Amino acid sequence: MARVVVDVMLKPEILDPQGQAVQRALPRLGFEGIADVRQGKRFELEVEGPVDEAALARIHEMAETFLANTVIEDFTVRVDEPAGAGS
Amino acid sequence: MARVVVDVMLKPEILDPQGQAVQRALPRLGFEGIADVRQGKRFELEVEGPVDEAALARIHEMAETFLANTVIEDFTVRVDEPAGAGS
Amino acid sequence: MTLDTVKHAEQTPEAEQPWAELGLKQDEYERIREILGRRPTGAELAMYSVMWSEHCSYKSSKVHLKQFGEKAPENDAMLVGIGENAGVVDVGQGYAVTFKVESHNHPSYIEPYQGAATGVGGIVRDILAMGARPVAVMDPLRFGAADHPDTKRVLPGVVAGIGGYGNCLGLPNIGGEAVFDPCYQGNPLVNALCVGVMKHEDIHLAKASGAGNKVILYGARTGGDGIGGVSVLASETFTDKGPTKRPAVQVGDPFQEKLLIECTLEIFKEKLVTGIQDLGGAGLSCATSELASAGSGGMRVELDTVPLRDATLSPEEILMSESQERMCAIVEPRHVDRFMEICEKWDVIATVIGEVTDGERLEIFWHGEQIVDVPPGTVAHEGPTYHRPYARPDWQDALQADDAGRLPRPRTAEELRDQVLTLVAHPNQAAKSWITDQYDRFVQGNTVLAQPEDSGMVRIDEETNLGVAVATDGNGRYAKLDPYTGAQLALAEAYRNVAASGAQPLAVSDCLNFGSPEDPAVMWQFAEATRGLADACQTLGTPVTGGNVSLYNQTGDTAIHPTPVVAVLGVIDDITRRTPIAFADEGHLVYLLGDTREELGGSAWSQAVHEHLGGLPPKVDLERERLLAEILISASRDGMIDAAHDLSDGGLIQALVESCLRGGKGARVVVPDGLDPFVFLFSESAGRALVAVPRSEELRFTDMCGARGLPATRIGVVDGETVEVQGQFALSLAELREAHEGTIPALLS
Amino acid sequence: MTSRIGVVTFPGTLDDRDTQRVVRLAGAEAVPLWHRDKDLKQVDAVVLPGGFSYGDYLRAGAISRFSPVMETVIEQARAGMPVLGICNGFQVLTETHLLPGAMLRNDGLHFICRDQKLRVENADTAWTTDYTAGQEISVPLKNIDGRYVADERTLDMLEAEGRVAFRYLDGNPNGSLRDIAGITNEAGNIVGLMPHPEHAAEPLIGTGRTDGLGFFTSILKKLVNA
Ligand SMILES: Nc1ncnc2c1ncn2[C@@H]1O[C@H](COP(=O)(O)OP(=O)(O)O)[C@@H](O)[C@H]1O
Ligand SMILES: [Mg+2]
Repeated sequence: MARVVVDVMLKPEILDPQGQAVQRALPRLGFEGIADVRQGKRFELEVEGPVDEAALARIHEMAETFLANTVIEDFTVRVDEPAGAGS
Repeated sequence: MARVVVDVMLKPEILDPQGQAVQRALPRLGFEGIADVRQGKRFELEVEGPVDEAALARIHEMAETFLANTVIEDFTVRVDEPAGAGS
Repeated sequence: MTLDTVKHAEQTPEAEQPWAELGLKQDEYERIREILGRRPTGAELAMYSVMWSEHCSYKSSKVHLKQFGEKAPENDAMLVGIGENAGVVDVGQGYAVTFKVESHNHPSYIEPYQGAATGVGGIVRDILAMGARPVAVMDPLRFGAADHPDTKRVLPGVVAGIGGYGNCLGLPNIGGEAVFDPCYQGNPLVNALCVGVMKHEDIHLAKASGAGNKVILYGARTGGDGIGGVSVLASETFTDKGPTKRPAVQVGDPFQEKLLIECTLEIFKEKLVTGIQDLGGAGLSCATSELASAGSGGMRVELDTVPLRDATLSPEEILMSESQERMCAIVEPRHVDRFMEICEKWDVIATVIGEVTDGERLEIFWHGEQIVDVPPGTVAHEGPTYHRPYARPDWQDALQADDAGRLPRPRTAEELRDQVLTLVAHPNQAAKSWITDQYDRFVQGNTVLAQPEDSGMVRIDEETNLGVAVATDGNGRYAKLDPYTGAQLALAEAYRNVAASGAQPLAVSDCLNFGSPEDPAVMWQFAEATRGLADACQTLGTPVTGGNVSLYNQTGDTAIHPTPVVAVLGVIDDITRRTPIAFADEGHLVYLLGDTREELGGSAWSQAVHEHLGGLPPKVDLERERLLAEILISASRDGMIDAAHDLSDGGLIQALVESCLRGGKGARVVVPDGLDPFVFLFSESAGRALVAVPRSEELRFTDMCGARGLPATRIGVVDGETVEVQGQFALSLAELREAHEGTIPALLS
Repeated sequence: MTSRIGVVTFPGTLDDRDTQRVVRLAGAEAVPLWHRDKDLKQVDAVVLPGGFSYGDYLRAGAISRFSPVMETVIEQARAGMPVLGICNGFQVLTETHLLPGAMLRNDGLHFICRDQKLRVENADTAWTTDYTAGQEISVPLKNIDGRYVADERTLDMLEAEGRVAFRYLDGNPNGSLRDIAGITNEAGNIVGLMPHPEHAAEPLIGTGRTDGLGFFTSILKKLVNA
């Protein structure tokens, strides 16, 4: 089964209180040099069948109408590389 | 400024009701063929200065001690490709 | 890129300006030019256009709202009246209470979660700005049909938004309303109320006085929120460069607001401010012009000093931004350091952005150049006033003639029983715990009563047990049938609710939700409703202390039902004497107070069983309401009753079922002689309540009612596991509970 | 000498003043502690109250856990000082790993506010001696991140050592594993739970019950007898 990842982030002009709270905490924890933090959502979808153009188009539509609230959020859709760059 | 992305997902054995709620809603919205959905967090960090080994090591530590709670979550750290695969 | 400075405006009198795109009318634009003796700069145009908008200037409603002041009853309790951020009422023992209800209807339709959340945020800052600690919130809501797909988008989002924001602030949600009707499809109503408490000496006003005093902006950084409109201006003025996308939606940060509350209260405690104003609609334009015009008039602001979230904002946009969680304070220079220390303690960003001057102009500078030079009063208060035409719609007669009394009635006991179940299970009468369980009602540890009680009640003094109670009500169906009476019924019901829980009603706030004022029929509804409310407030002796108007709630030509939402605040000397709605004790006697007539127009029965709206709403008798309230309050104070529940939509049977389910006890009632069982159960005659009287108190209670002339009819007894109407039917509590509590979860999950 | 019980305020803490009130009702002195202060002002015990510290951003309790006051609390708690974490305080305690496991979003995904029945499973902790093991009590539950999770091994250990201090009764409200509402550390001085005993301490207020007062009278007795 293939994995498709949908990343949903607040639009740049929209306030991201979570990201801000995280960023403000970093110096206190001894992590300097992070100019900005934005926090969003990551959806991992396990897709049955082939992930072809048509499947991606459907997932795109799903992201647009459901996974993201396009009033305030942007999203990207991509097929996951088989093995991630490990933690 | 370079962007580093930290993805945080619940460990596979931990129940993810948010992902499940999304998955259950999909057929009702007319989207079939998604076998599983997991929902996690995506952090976009704007890093000042070069993103070298040392910087990545620090971000890795930040993820391990702060951005993720490793009792329940796994994470990955990666440098963002300059231009995303567009929505 | 040329900055449109005052000098530039003087030199280019003929420059084209996008006043129409900003919503101004030709004559309004001319008026601005007349006031200034030149064309406005872009920044000035931005300020006037937003402050003279319907939302901020009340240009269509002002002439009608005046009555609230003109007809205001003498009331010694009123400390601050209409015109400030919120009214303030004396509740004794040196305490003052402030409360207000506001709308956030349109934003909540576009983005339910954030729209509702920022609605709560806005009203809380209004209360805070008066000097009070916010102690509770309430949320009167209206949605489209319960089974409409869009309701499944709007309702959960709105509820999560109100909860997400209010819970995080630590404000108990002690009540509200959730009503469904197809007329609100596309125009949900999200009204939010906040109550705050302070000592008399802590009352603060929005006033900038004392030349040399500093203007401090504190709270969140300013971003491009809610300035969709002005981007026109930015693009006109700076054709080549400049930001493109500006969010119309504001995102709230309740954590920031919680810090703002604690920080501000600490600042108040040390008496560091001479004037204060929250930033809400119209942002800095509103705060600076209102503060300046309420004070001596002069203020100078360096706009570059405003901390920004988005460095690309133009000065016009900064002036109009509706970024949330900000406040503006006027501080004497000697207090500035301490003010900043407190802000630092709470991680709140604070910046001196200007000072009060001894002039009479509001002057705003950008990179050293003057971009605004106006008499602040002309921005804040001298907006246009319209006498919009109004006319009783031609369909009103036909609607009133379509009497609900002619609808088919249940013919058998079996049908009567079925219709009782239909009624209590209808979304409008069903239990709302699916909603209210998402709100924290316990936080602050002072909640005496909360939903589903008749009113929300909080203790305000631990030593003396002094408390306040608030109820909000509004019935758009009644108001549609007769807006004058409908508004009075809303007041009467809220008043009755407060009294039923044992508190003395003191003052009123209201949120008037209507369609387009440009429609003479809607304007007539508005005129009638305000007149009705003002008259009734005068009779009941409860002044309107403030409120809000929301117009243009309509889709195409179809307006919502006129929906005046009325909040009544009451005081109770000793919260241990509060009266709950629960029938909890076997053997206690059930009395019906007041008169039951055949009144079914606009009733819940006519909606639940026949989907009908027509006829006349119930009659209002304000003297009777006042008497009923007196009896309810005395009876609670003297321990003569141990439960009371007001009768409103759904009539007697609805109230009986609610009291029984709440107490977990059944009741046996008999239909009084001369009353038709159907009318007895379903009529919605006003001025009534059910009470539970311990047998030992019966004589004392009936004597009191008799002596004061209030009809009190013994209709039954608290008993058993069923609600039984003798000779008609019996319904088990389990069956009633399933019907009453199952509806909303089934619709929404 | 009256016992001194510290109540910590983080930015976004909500139930600090309520907790102080109940500490006083129980007969102890309530000492406010500020998150930026390492100094615990010689208190005999500490309560981490409920609320949304740092807005619950990132994870509930995740940011507060790194505050200066927590450095001292962690150190003292390890040395045996009684610490009670209520709701957000419990979340902070799991984030610090003073208590095992973690708190996640309720399985129903909503905020839940209701009167919740619990069984006191362990009446020997510093905060529960005024209850009896097996006693059923009702106290308000109000949170959105109340689902307790830990791996099987940890859960088995907690059960075996009697460290499940409270369990939900009459239905699991949030999907907490093994119906766990609260736990304790090995020594019994550190207790964390999601429901709010401080909101069940006065007749007529809140639910009108006083089932939660026992937490505060328990600790008081312990301190007085110490
Ligand atoms: N329906 C109303 N009834 C009484 N007073 C009202 C009503 N609508 C608005 N007001 C009063 O007019 C003043 C301005 O209202 P508003 O612009 O909503 O205040 P704010 O800017 O503080 O939100 C306030 O004092 C408010 O209480
Ligand atoms: Mg205001």
